[in-house]
Amino acid sequence: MKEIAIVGYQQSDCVSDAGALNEVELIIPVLERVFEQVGISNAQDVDFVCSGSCDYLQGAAFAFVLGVDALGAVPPIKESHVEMDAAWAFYESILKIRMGHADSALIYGFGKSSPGELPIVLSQQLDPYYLAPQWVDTISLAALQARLMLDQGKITERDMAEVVARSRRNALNNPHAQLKGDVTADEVLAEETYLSPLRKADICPVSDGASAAVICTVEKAQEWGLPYAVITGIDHIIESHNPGMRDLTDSVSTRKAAENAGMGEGKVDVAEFYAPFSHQEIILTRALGLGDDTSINPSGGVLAGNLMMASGLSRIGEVFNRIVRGEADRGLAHTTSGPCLQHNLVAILEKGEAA
Amino acid sequence: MANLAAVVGIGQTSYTTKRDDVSIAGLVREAAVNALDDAGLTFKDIDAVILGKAPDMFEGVIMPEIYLTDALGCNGKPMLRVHTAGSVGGSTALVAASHVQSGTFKRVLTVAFEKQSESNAMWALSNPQPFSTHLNAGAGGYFAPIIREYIRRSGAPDEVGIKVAVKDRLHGARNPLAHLQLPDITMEEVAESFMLWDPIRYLESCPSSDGACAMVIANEELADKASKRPAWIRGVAMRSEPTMYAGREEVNPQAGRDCAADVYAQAGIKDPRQDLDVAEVYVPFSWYEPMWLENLGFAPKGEGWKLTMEGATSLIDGGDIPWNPSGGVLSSNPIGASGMIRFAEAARQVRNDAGDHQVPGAKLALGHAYGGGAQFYAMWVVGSEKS
Amino acid sequence: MSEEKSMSEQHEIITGIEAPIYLKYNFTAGAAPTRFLAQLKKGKLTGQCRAEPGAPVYVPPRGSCPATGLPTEQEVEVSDKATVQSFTIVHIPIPGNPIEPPFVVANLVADGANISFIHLMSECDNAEVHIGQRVQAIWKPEDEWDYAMDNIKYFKPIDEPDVPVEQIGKLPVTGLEG
Amino acid sequence: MSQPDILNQAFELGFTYTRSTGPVVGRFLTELKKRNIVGIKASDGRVVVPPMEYDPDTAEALSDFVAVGQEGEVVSFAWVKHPREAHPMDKPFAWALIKLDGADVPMVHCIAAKQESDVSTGARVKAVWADDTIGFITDIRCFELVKE
Repeated sequence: MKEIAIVGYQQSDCVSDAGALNEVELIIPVLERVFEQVGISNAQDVDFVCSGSCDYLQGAAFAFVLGVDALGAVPPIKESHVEMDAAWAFYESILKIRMGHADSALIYGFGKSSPGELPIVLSQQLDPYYLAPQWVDTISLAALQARLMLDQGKITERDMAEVVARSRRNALNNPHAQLKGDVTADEVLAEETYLSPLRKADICPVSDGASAAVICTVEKAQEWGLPYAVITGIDHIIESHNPGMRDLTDSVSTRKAAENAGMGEGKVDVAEFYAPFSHQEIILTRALGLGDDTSINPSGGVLAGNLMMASGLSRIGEVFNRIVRGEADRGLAHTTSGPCLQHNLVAILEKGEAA
Repeated sequence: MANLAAVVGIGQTSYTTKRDDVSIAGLVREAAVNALDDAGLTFKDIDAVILGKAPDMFEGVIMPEIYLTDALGCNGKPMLRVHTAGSVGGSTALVAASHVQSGTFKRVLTVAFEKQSESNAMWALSNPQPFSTHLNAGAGGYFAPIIREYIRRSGAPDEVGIKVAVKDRLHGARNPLAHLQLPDITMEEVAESFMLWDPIRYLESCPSSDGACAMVIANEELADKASKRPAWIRGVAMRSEPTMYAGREEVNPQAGRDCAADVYAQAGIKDPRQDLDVAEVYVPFSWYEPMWLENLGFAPKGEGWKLTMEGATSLIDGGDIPWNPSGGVLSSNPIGASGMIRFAEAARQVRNDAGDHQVPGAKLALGHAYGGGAQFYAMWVVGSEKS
Repeated sequence: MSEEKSMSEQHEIITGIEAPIYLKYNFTAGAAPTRFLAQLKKGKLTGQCRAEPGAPVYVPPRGSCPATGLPTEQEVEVSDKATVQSFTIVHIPIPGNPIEPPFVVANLVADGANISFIHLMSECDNAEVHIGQRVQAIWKPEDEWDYAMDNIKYFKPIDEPDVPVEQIGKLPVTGLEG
Repeated sequence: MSQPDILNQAFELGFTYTRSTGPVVGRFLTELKKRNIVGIKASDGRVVVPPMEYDPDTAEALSDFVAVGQEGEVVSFAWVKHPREAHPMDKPFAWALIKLDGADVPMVHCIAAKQESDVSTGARVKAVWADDTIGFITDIRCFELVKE
């Protein structure tokens, strides 16, 4: 099978409100930078384009159609879209390269979540007969999950606060982060609970923005003369929708996807998890058995800024950045979708051989 | 090159205004189980599920793959959700095929659906947003001016649209799954039907349907062992262009022409009318048959309507290149599934499994879908042989 | 179980539900549309294009030149005279819109613009509307102008020669004669 | 280029969807209307409430309904200090995973309680019915704590 590499990654700042910018205006600056990074003009210079977005974030059907206006798609291009995080657009693009119908691909994701009430909007992705009509929001479901872990003695509130404090500190080095600061676990614990047992700090912020990546075959990366990270494995698995049928304190699907992606074949220097709630980072770290020799969410993770529909791609991008900067040889990127970590994707990236 | 892959199972629901006997899960499940039964398989034999549908607003369920996991036997497996507007059913089939053609999976299930009766497509498609004019009266309002321009350019007579409307409904009357069953429809009846968006009449438009379509796609090794004849995937292509740009050719969009050229090259097709035996093409308004006949290279520019009038596209008239023997989108339109139905019906033809609407001896077939403002295209060519 | 009871139980079986889903959003017009709408509030129809000579002019602008994917940073005033590129006569009501059918919705290209927008035509014989026809905006009274394309009530035919089809979408801001 | 003004306008995206339920969901809602709660037996024998149409593990269609109690035990809860407009209560309340008597799998519903400290994992709760039951999940208006 062809070796596939990432050669470019860019994202916008995570902002709580992108103001006047519409979808295409959010995307254009990010694409301009990723094209410049890779040394191409526009989407004409790659073989395939795939994007991820969700109509309901901004409340307009076919929100993704506007995205095409940012690509330079004249003459027409090979293009597709998933109504999922762009990490799944990344996955689809890999299949396209593996099947030999592309040597390179542009992937982008975008979301403007600020116009709506995101946790309530997302309640409508639940079972439409039993759960959605109750308007159970995503934060409340995560709080149920956190309480299960606390009650079973699997975590303490301090463990959660420490995740938050580390995220804020790590985010100090992330120019795109929305929430950052030199915060201690004690300071987090001093806050009152918001949706008990969660504190506001345990919950990712709502962010507007976009991210984009370029992937290609290793031969192409070498031809372009670009630093790259090889995608040595990728897999994703969904679990039952019924939260009562799952062990919410573990993430079986993340573990299995990581195994299938070949995580165990080497040391993991860095892991970027899509954990919108502090306790979920602990679930994921434990599900994969990662220890002190792995740097977890050095970007601050999504607790520092959550570009819905682009954050999963951002996790991959953050691992890529660290590998090409020489800070890591091998890393793991994780993406989630659905309530309480229902659907999980894991990609393994490794430093490429010098051309 | 891509690995060989083939359709080894096809399942559909019947199409109707309102499937009030099933939940959304029940509807999707019915098509999936029918496809598995057709392939002689169970959910255990499936490695991944690829789901497609048009906007989430039609059912008001955001990212429905999350809730449909259990109905599709997908707990513990990969699930992918595709959305490319009206072309989504076709695009979903292509993404599903890529799972196998990439060598990553051996056998996948793909499903596309729409339960339009849960809402109102007109509402969902033209929900007014602030600061914009609210004049886009659904898809018909968008496409009618483009059709008018086609009529002006080609000089085609008024009867062309009427003839397609009759032909596809007579085809649909041979397909027990089709939503509209109008075996006695006449040219007069269509001509006298209510004008909706001039020049589009009521009977020249597609219905609004509930329904789902599913396929099992397998790799060469498993397809060789399949219980029924496989439909080998001989070419796959997709193209997109922006909805509106200065100088865009809206009547005969370049994205459609390029997509067709790509899929024909893969399948070794030089003259589509000669080389293909049948085509299932996304025709939601009757005038899109002559327009797509030209766009897809079955007729020279400005002459697509002549094929229609000659009966070349009619199965019943014994035409040389039947279009939409299943009755097409004009007979059944569960939007998110409509593209996949085209792809699946093309596969049924080359499996020689299309019942009363079988084109005798069909060996090579085109499946086509388009979406948005006719800027998204998905196509495949399937054959009874591997090459 | 008596027959009567089973009948009444049958009657009570739930087969459907109503699920109201109403979500509130604070919609924000894009930056490019905002500039366009701000000019409309002043009674001016503008387009936007890339800052390069001969770049196509988009009305309404949405933020990019879709063909190239580049931002449309330059603003240009276009005429409120336009040409019918195509049209439809709508015979069914538009959800949420008070206009009574039948009415003409036309794809119109303003002089100086290179792409059509859709708007209403009125003060015309529906049967006489045709491709290439010349029309001009009828504006609402100035005190009703808002950030909206609806400041133009509709377009009505004017007494100018038809535009040859090849030239539709290519006229300068001064029109056919200019 | 100067930063343009921001043009905002509130709008509501909404529709009243008419959902058909199919036999399994329909049976559950029919029983709710009669103020009964039923679950369904999964392939491994566990009783699931509300009844799932398809088994998550075997993908089998399920049909073996089981009546369950109207009281149960709190498996987990989340205390909502600041209810949202869409939420079922306008005073602070709890979302909970509740395992009803006779069920093996907990369901998500809400608990009415005065304060967070009144609710605890393991607490007993019972269903409170809406004044008019219509065959909808909110026929169970909420659960309330059972006084020991």
